Order: sequence, then structure tokens, then C-alpha cells
Amino acid sequence: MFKKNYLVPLAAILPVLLLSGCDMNMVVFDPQGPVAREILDLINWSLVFMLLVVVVVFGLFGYIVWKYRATSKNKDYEPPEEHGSTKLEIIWTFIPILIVIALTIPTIKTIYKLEKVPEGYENKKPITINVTSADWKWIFSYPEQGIETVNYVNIPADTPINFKLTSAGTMQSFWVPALGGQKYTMAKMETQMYLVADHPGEYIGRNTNFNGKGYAGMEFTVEAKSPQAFAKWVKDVKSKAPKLTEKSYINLLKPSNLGRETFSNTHLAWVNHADMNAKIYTFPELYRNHDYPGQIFKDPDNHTNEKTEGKSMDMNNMDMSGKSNGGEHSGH
Amino acid sequence: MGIKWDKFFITGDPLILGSQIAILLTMIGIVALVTYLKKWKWLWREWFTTVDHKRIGIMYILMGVLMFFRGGVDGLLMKAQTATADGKLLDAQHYNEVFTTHGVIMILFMAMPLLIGIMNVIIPLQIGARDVAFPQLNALSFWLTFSGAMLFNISFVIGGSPDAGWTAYFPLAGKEFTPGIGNNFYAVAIQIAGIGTLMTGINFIVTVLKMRVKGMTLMKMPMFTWTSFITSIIIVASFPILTVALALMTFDRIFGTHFFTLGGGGLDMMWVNLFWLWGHPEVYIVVLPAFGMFSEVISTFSRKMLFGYKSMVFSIVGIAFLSMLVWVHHFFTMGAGPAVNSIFSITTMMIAIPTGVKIFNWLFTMRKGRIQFTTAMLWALAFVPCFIIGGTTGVMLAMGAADYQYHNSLFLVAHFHYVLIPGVVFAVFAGLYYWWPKMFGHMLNEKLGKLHFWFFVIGFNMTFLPMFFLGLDGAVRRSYTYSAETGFGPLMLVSAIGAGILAIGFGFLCYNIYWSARYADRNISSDPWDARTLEWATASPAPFYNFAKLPEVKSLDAFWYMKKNNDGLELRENEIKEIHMPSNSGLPIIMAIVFGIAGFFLIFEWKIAALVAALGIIAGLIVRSFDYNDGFHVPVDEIKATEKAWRKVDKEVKDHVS
Amino acid sequence: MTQVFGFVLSLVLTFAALFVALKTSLSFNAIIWIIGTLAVIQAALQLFMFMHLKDGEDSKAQTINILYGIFIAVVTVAGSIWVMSFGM
Amino acid sequence: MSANLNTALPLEYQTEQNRMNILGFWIFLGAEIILFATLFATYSVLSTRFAGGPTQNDLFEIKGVMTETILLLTSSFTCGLAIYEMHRGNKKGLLTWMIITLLLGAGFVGLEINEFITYVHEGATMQTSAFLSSFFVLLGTHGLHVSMGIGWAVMVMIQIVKRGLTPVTARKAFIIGLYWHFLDVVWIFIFTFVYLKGMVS
Repeated sequence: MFKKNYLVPLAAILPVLLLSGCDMNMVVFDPQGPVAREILDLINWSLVFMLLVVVVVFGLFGYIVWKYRATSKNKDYEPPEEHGSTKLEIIWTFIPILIVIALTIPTIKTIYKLEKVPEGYENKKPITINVTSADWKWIFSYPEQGIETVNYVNIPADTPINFKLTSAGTMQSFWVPALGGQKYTMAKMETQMYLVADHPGEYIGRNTNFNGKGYAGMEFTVEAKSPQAFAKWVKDVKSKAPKLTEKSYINLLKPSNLGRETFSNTHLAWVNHADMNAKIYTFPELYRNHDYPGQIFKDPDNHTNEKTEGKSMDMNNMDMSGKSNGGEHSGH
Repeated sequence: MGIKWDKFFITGDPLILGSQIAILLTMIGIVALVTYLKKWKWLWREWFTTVDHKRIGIMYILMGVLMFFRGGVDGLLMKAQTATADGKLLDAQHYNEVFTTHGVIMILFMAMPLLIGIMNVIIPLQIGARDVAFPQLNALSFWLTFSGAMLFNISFVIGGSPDAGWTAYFPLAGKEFTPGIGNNFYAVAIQIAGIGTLMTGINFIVTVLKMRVKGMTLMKMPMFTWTSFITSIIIVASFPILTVALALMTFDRIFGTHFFTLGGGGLDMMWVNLFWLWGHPEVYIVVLPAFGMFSEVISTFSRKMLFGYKSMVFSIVGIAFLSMLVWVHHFFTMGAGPAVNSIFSITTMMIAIPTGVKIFNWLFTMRKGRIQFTTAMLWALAFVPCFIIGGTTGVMLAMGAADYQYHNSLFLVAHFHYVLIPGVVFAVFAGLYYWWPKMFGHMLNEKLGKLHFWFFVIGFNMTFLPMFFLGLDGAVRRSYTYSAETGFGPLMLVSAIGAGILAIGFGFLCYNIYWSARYADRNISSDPWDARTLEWATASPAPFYNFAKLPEVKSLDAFWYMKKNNDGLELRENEIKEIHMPSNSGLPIIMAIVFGIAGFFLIFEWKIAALVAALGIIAGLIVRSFDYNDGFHVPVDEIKATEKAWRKVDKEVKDHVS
Repeated sequence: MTQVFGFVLSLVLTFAALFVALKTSLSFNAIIWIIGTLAVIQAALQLFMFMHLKDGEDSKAQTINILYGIFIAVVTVAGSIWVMSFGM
Repeated sequence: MSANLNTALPLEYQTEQNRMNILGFWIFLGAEIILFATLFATYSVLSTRFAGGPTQNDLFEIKGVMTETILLLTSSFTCGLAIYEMHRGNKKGLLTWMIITLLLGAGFVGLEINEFITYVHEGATMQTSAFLSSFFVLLGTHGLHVSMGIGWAVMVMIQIVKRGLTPVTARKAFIIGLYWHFLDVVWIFIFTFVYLKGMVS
């Protein structure tokens, strides 16, 4: 029966563990930009209240369970009848209300703040980068610079970046935890967010919204460079990188995990997936797996509808990492 | 129809081949055993066709435990795969299937059946009724749930498992990105089970409103009845949304419509919206009855009435009301405007208020009590601290802006496991240990129970506590692998070991069920816990008519005061009258089988066959419409004999508690 | 007889909505509000005059149930439209 | 579950089981409200996503819609009369009005099917666009409910003919009446928010 007591110290360890989280260098607690810092301030604010709740309730719990446990000594003790106490019940209705209010106000402030260019950067001209997620890679287009990268994005440090997010297919989520929170990328929709990196450095970004076989590999790097280095990089790319064609772009959109790629033009010239009436690029046959094959329907606005030939060719030169998906006829 | 027989069974994978063989052998084994024991008739008469709420409840529980096993194996596979960096146990496709089925099975085929099962057994007893309002509908509900669950489970070996996550977000879950039939299983199997659940909701609302025994006003109902009643209301309010969402999904996948697709103007966000419009209330559907069970267990083993009964009731109603107004917090990161995110942050955080009230009421129920550490009570005690962690991290997640950093990370996974495992699984365990004697007439072994408890609770904390930190370090959910550079390895390994310990705990439960069924003392009191509510006022196990004479309720915790004032406990011979009971019916199980067959054809997109099978459903409805079987009367002599048998035992009450 | 009265009234309401929608030149929003209100009145008419919502010993439960259903319906429809338009 | 008859009440409310069934059916109607609300929500959100296909203005014609509406409204009225006759104990009146109700309902379904066929011939199918998917499913669900209601009512009528007016058959007739009125309520909203709204813009 006394075993129960173990639970009390065990439970007391939990908040300590939670606290110790702060110096474990977890990426969320180690912000590298004003956006992430803004969110971390909010998280820390909430942690204070939550720890308070945890400590109070755990303490009360431990005290009550210990004090009123059944022992051989209090065998004849008959607990009193009590229906409740209006006073106490009002107290513990109001304390949570106060905590909720204390958390709500900064939350809403932060939500609105994150919609805008971070404080202190209002006067710096933001750089726009269009992010297009496809299965299973990230495509970054720099409309102002006229270049495009795959699976990595270089940005000037200390400059606000206006990320315009969209997807060529499935719903995905763009997250660079060191720099800020995440947002979904969706086809025929544009979502937007600002990020700033304080210093030059490399940060990991990734998709957090599950989107099929290649999901685990959907990582990219954000490399913040000094403005000079960034300008130089752009120049280099403009002069050295190959051009992306519509045909090679369609190949790029096919399901695959890729390494880094760089182009000296952007796909925005022929399609912006954020556009409500954009053509779509789907390749259902390439997603076959060991399932019993189901019927595939023709999308009325698929890009293949415009072309009469060359379709079967597209299917052949797919570059799949991992196992072949096969069509209906290539049974396992 | 062009059936491709070569693709019918999933082939080419040792894991699946093993399961296929195991399933086949188990099935042959069961059929052979039943045939050998000549139990087919008995099974059909006593179980398959029963409309007795207690037996239906037991079947629900049995199914829930089986599904717990299946979902648990999925969970273990996931933990084994991610125990080390670059794990090689499963490939991406299998991992995706495994976490999808883990989610669906745990929520819909484990948590719901276990809770509805216990509701089934206990609610009519607690309110002093002879059965639920519509016994035959109740049987149909169960068999539909069962049929849906079986349909969902065979996907592993036939046709292919769904692999788009239990949330099945579009466009991924559409034909454009998952052209196999795997996700049809999701759409159709859950639909069938969902219809069953919806009917359960209606059934229990009417049961609680119309069948309470004399004197039991709404505010004298036991807390478990209250929470189950409110749960039923949420079921009726939210399951139609699921029905529609799944139907639209079915149309998209099987008939080529464009609700959520990428092409044709479909809107993938609408699926997310509809899914969570149902999905969030669903969380409360599983958590509220659990709260009710904790209330019963805590009050019984503190030997005190529930502290603040009224505020408890108000807080459940408050939670139910808020439950329909918070769904957007599941997709704060979708980019909806700041106004939307702010409003839903507020409504979500408001849920903490009634929940906090409940926690304090439970604590103060124990204060000044005499707390006995039975296994049931241990679960209730462990629930409080674990759930506080789940709850506080829930508040953190509710803060829209902060959620941008937590969303879809393992922090979120840890949070909802910290809510659902203490909030539902602990409750179900508490409920099973507490009500086992009421169901089977013997107790579960307390010693094994305590082993079960300690292994499970420690394993659970070990599994999920590290995930909070992993999530804050950038580890995401549903990723089948991670590289060594991430540094997630050590904590992932701790988590995996924890899962193993947790599984051992579950093993103790299974062994306990077996051991107790064979060796436990049958000579126990009908009221072994010295409990407070009406279900203990009759025999254990309860006779099929529940009460020979319906008790009369004068206060809260009616049975406690009946015992205290020695009022209404004895049964005089002349008080026994004939009892009218509903007859068994084979229709529900047949209907469910037909549903299952129609669903199977639909999943394989054999539309005409599905249509033909669906005609069978209509035929069943017609048969039901013309069925005028009015039940039967239990003769007085039979009641007398039954009552005599247990009331003698009642004299020699043994103290099993200490 | 309430049935006849209800029937006539619902016909009047239907034609009124038809008239407002197709024969007036009010703004789109005004028209939607007017025909929406007419629809709600007509639905209430059916509930009370034809379906006798207030009959039977459980009229209270029935009424609460229907009101709750309507509440959820409004939340579902209005909430979905609001959220899917991203709060604009 | 007792067979205690309370003859002071209308036939359908006389037994406890009847009262439970009627309450249960009301709760089912509550669920139906939410089911249709979800379909309405889907339609409202998707109603402007034409994907290059036809719009509401290209398709809808007020004449047919008005005829359908009048048919269903009238059937709701005659259904009310049927229940009224039932309360007066007039089995023949009940059956007569019920048959009229069902004929009107069948007319409604016939017209609706015809309307759908016309649309399909104009190239507007369920697969054309999100708008049409949601339109056909919303309308189709309602139409299916009406068709099921007709089938169900026929079953009930057969039972009334065979068994006469008993508390059980009266309850069944009463419930089908509730169902029928409810479908009319749904149609009012379809008429307003699908057809009229579609023709305004």
C-alpha cells in the first residue's frame, strides 16, 4: 500500500524535467531570429503559469493522498458527508479564468504581431521568396532575383524575408524552428509568413505535415548569409546555373526525394500553383503501391489535358528514389 | 468488373505473410474449437442474438481489448522502428500504414467500444432500468461497430491498409495521391461503425431521459450516468458530421467527384474543417465517460460523496458546449486570419476552466476521506498527475501563436497521449477493475492488477515524456526515420523501452483476466467495494432482468443511503411480479453482416455488387418494420429462484477491500 | 384548422421569397437576409403547426434537442464559411 | 416497456414504448438537422468553385423548381391532414390522405430526377466541378430521403390496413409524419439557399 508514495516524488520530478528542458539547447528554446524569439517569449510566459499549476496541484494531490490514506489506525474513521463548498468552488473556477485571461492577452497580441514584419525591421525592404512544396521536395523561387533553388534556400541575414507559400500537390507545412513557427502550404492557395535570421548561419527546415512515402526526407536548409555574400551568390547563380524548362519542371514535380538543385530562372513564368485557376500536375500512376489498384479519375484541369502526345514518355523517365511504385501491371 | 485476383491479397512481405497465416490459423482454430465443444448453438442463442445490455456491453469490451492488442502492436512496431536512427524494421509505406491504423483503431475501435461497452453494462443498472430504451437497436449498434472494425482490420492482409494518417488529410487521401483502395477502407469501415455509434447515442439519450427509476431526478443521477448522457448528446451532435465527411470522401474516391481533390475546384481545407468539426468533439466523447468513471471510483474508495456534484454537472455541460466551438485549434497553422486564430485560442483555453473545476472537485472528494488503494483507485490516482501534464501542455498548445512551434511535432503527440491514455485508458482500467465483479461475479486479482498498474504507468510515462522534449527539439510526428545527426536517438530509445514496459503491463491485464476467470473466488458479496450507486443493489453478476423489484431513489448515492438507513434493501415475496423483457433477435447480426459485405464490395469499387448487397440492408429494414415480437414475461417463480440464490450469499459479506 | 392556416401561410412565404429574390433589385446581401428570414419562419411554422414540437410529455426535451441541433447547424455552416474564408 | 395504456392521450402516445420511440425519433431528427447542415456548409463553401464548368445561373430554371416546391409543400400539408384524420380515429381518411401525400412525393422525386437528367445532358455532372459535386450530393441526399420515406410509408400503410389503428401502428404513422414534415423543412432551405440564392447572383 505504501507503494503509492513513490508516485509523489516521481510526479515531483516531472516539473524539474520540464524546467531542465530550457538548457538542453532544444531548437525551440534557442531562437535565431526575432519571430522565433517572439514565440519563445510567449511559450516561456505560459510555462510559468503551467508550472505553477503543476506544482500546486501535484502538491495538493500528494498532501491529500498521503494524509487521508487508509491505515490500520483509522479503521473506524467514517468520512464526513460534504456536498461541496460554494466558496471553494467559486475560487477554483476563478483562478483558471484569471490564468486563461493572463495567457489570452499575450497570445492574441503575438498572433497579430506574427502577421506583420517583425518589430525593428519595418524599414528594411523585405525580400520575397515563393515557396512551392511538391512531393517530396521544396522549391524556392526568388521572383525579384529571377532564380530558383530546390531543397535549400539562401537568405540575407538581418533582412525580413517574405515567404509566400503554396503547394503543387499535397498539403504540407513549412517549418524552420530556429527562425519561427510553421504554416501550411496548400495548392491553389497562398499563405504567407515573415522570417528573419539574426546572424549568418545554417538552419534546418522541414515539412511537418505528413504527405506520403517520401515525407521523412522532406528537409531543407536555410542558409543565412551576409548581404554581400548573398548578393554574390545570386550573381553566381544567374551566370552559372542551368535554366529550368517546363518539361524538366514537370519531371521535378513527380514524386521523388531529391538533393539540392539550382536554376537561373523561376517556374513562376509558366505556373504559379497558388493561383486559383492554375493547371494541376498530378501523377496518380506513380503513387501505386501494394494496394489493390483502384480506379483513377481524370482531373478536368490537369496539365496533361492540353497535350495529346508525350504523355507516355513522361511516365517513363521518372526518377524515383527508393523502390519502384510500378503501374497496375507491374505486380509484386 | 475486371477483378484482379493476383492483387487481392497483399503479397511479398514477410510481416504481412506472417499475419495472414496467423489470422487464418486463428480463425480455423476458433471455428474448430467451437465446433468441437458444440457451442455454436449456445453462441448464437446466448450471445450473437442477445439484446441484453450487459452481454452487449461485454462483447463491446471484448472487442475493445482485442483492438487494444492490435493497435498496441501497431504502436510497438512504430516504437521499434524509431528506437534508433535510420531504423530498418519497416519501410516508409509500412510505417505509414501502421501509424494510420494505430490512430484509427485506438480511437474508434478501442476507446469507443470499451467506453460504450462499460456504458452499456452500467447505465441501465445505475438508473434502475431493465434494459436500454431500444434493445434491438443496441444490438445492431454493436454489430455494426464490430462489422466496421473487422472490415478495417482485414485491410492489412486484403486490399491494402489505409496510409494517409488517421486524419486522412486531402489531397493526400484522394485518388490523385493514393490511387490504391487502402483509403477506401478508411472511408467505408469507419462509416459503418459510425452509424452504429450514432444509434448508440440516440439510444442512451432516450434511456437516460425516459427510463430512470422512480425518484431519480436528473440531479440525483450518478456522475457516470451524467457524463454518459452528455457524451451521447455530443455523439448525436457530431457523428452526423463524420457521416457526411466520410460520404463525401467516398464519393471523391470511388465516384470521382471533386469535394476535396486538387483538381476540379475541390477544397482540401474543407476536409480538414469537417474532420475536426467531428474530431474535436470526439475527444470529449471518449474523455467524458472516463471522467464519470473516475468520479465513481474516487468517491467509492474515499468513502465520501462526490465533492461539488452540481459544479461537476455544470462543468460537463460546459465542456460539451465548448467542445463544438474549438475545432479550428487543430489547424491554427493553416493560415486562417488572426481573428480566426484568436477566437479559437480563447474558446480552447476556456475548456481548461471546467476541467480545472473537475480536478479540484476530485481532490476535495478525497480530502477528509479514507482512501483505499485498490487497483481501481490506483488508476484514478495516477490519472490526476498524468492528466495535469496532458492538460497544461494542452493549454500551451491552445495558444495559437505558440502552436506554430508545437504543431505536428512530437510535442503534440506527447500531449494527446498524455490526455487520452490517462483520460481514457486509465479510466477504462479503473472501470474494469471496479465493475468486473458486477459483470462476471468474480473480482480481478488485485496483486496482478497492481503489477499491471505499475508497469503500465511507468512504461507510459517513459514512452511519452521524452516526446515533449523531442518535439521541442524539432522532431516531427509520422516520420518513419530520422538521421543520427539530429541527436534524437537517446530519447527515442528511452521512449521505445518505455513502450515495451507498457506492453508488459498490458500483458499482465490479459493474464489477470485469464487467471481470475479460472481461479478467482466466486463466493463474493454482491457489493464487494461497499459502493454507493444502484448497480450494486442487485446480484453480481446482475440477473438478466437487472432488478427483481425496482428500487426507489431518495437521494444522490442512492444505494449508500439505502444501506445506511436499511431502507428498500429487502425483497418480500409478494412484491415480486412478472417482468416483461424483450426477445432475442438475429436480425441485428445479419444486418451487420450484410452491411459488412456491401461495404467490402464498395471498398473494392465493385459498385454493382455493392448496390445489390445494399438491397439486403433495405430488406432487413422491411423485416424489422413488420416484426411485432413484443418480448416475453419472466414468470414469478423464476425470479424467486434467481433472487434466493444470491440473497443468501449476501449475508456472508467478505471484506475484499483491504 | 391549423393545418390549412399553416399551409396557406407557407405558400405565401414561399412566393414572397420568390418575389424578393427574382423581382426586386435589392442588394445581394439584403435579399439573402430577407429570404433567409422567410425560410426560418417557414421552418418554424412546420415545426410547431405540423410537427407539434410542443406535444407530448417530453416536449421540453424535444424542444431543447431541436434548438441544440439548430445551434450546431448554425455553428457548422457559419463556422465553416467563416473559417474557410480565412476570417475575412 | 410495460403495456400500460393511458387512453387519455392520443393513440401514438399511449404506451411508454411509444413515447420513447417518438422522443428517440425527435433526437434522430436532431442528428438529421446536423447532417443536412454539414451538407449545406459544404455546398456554401464550394458553391463558387466552378472549375470552368457551368454556374448556378446557367443551370437553374425557376419553373421546375417552383413546381417541385409546391408539390412538396402540398404533400406536407396532406400528410398533416392524414395525421389529423388518424387522431379522429378515421382509418380510411388517414390512408386516403397518406396515398395523396405519397403520390405528391413521388411526383416530386420524378421531377427531381428529371431535373438531374437535364443537367447531365447539359454536361453538368457530379464530376464536373466542386460546385456540382456538392449540389448533386446535397440534393441527392434529400431526394434519397424522400424516396426512402415513400417506401417506408408504404410499409406502414400495409401494416395499418392489416392491423387497423393500434397504438403501435398509430405511432409508426405519426413518426413517418414527423419525418415527412422534416424533409419539407429541409427543402425550404434548399429552395432558399441553393436555388433562390443561385438565381440572384
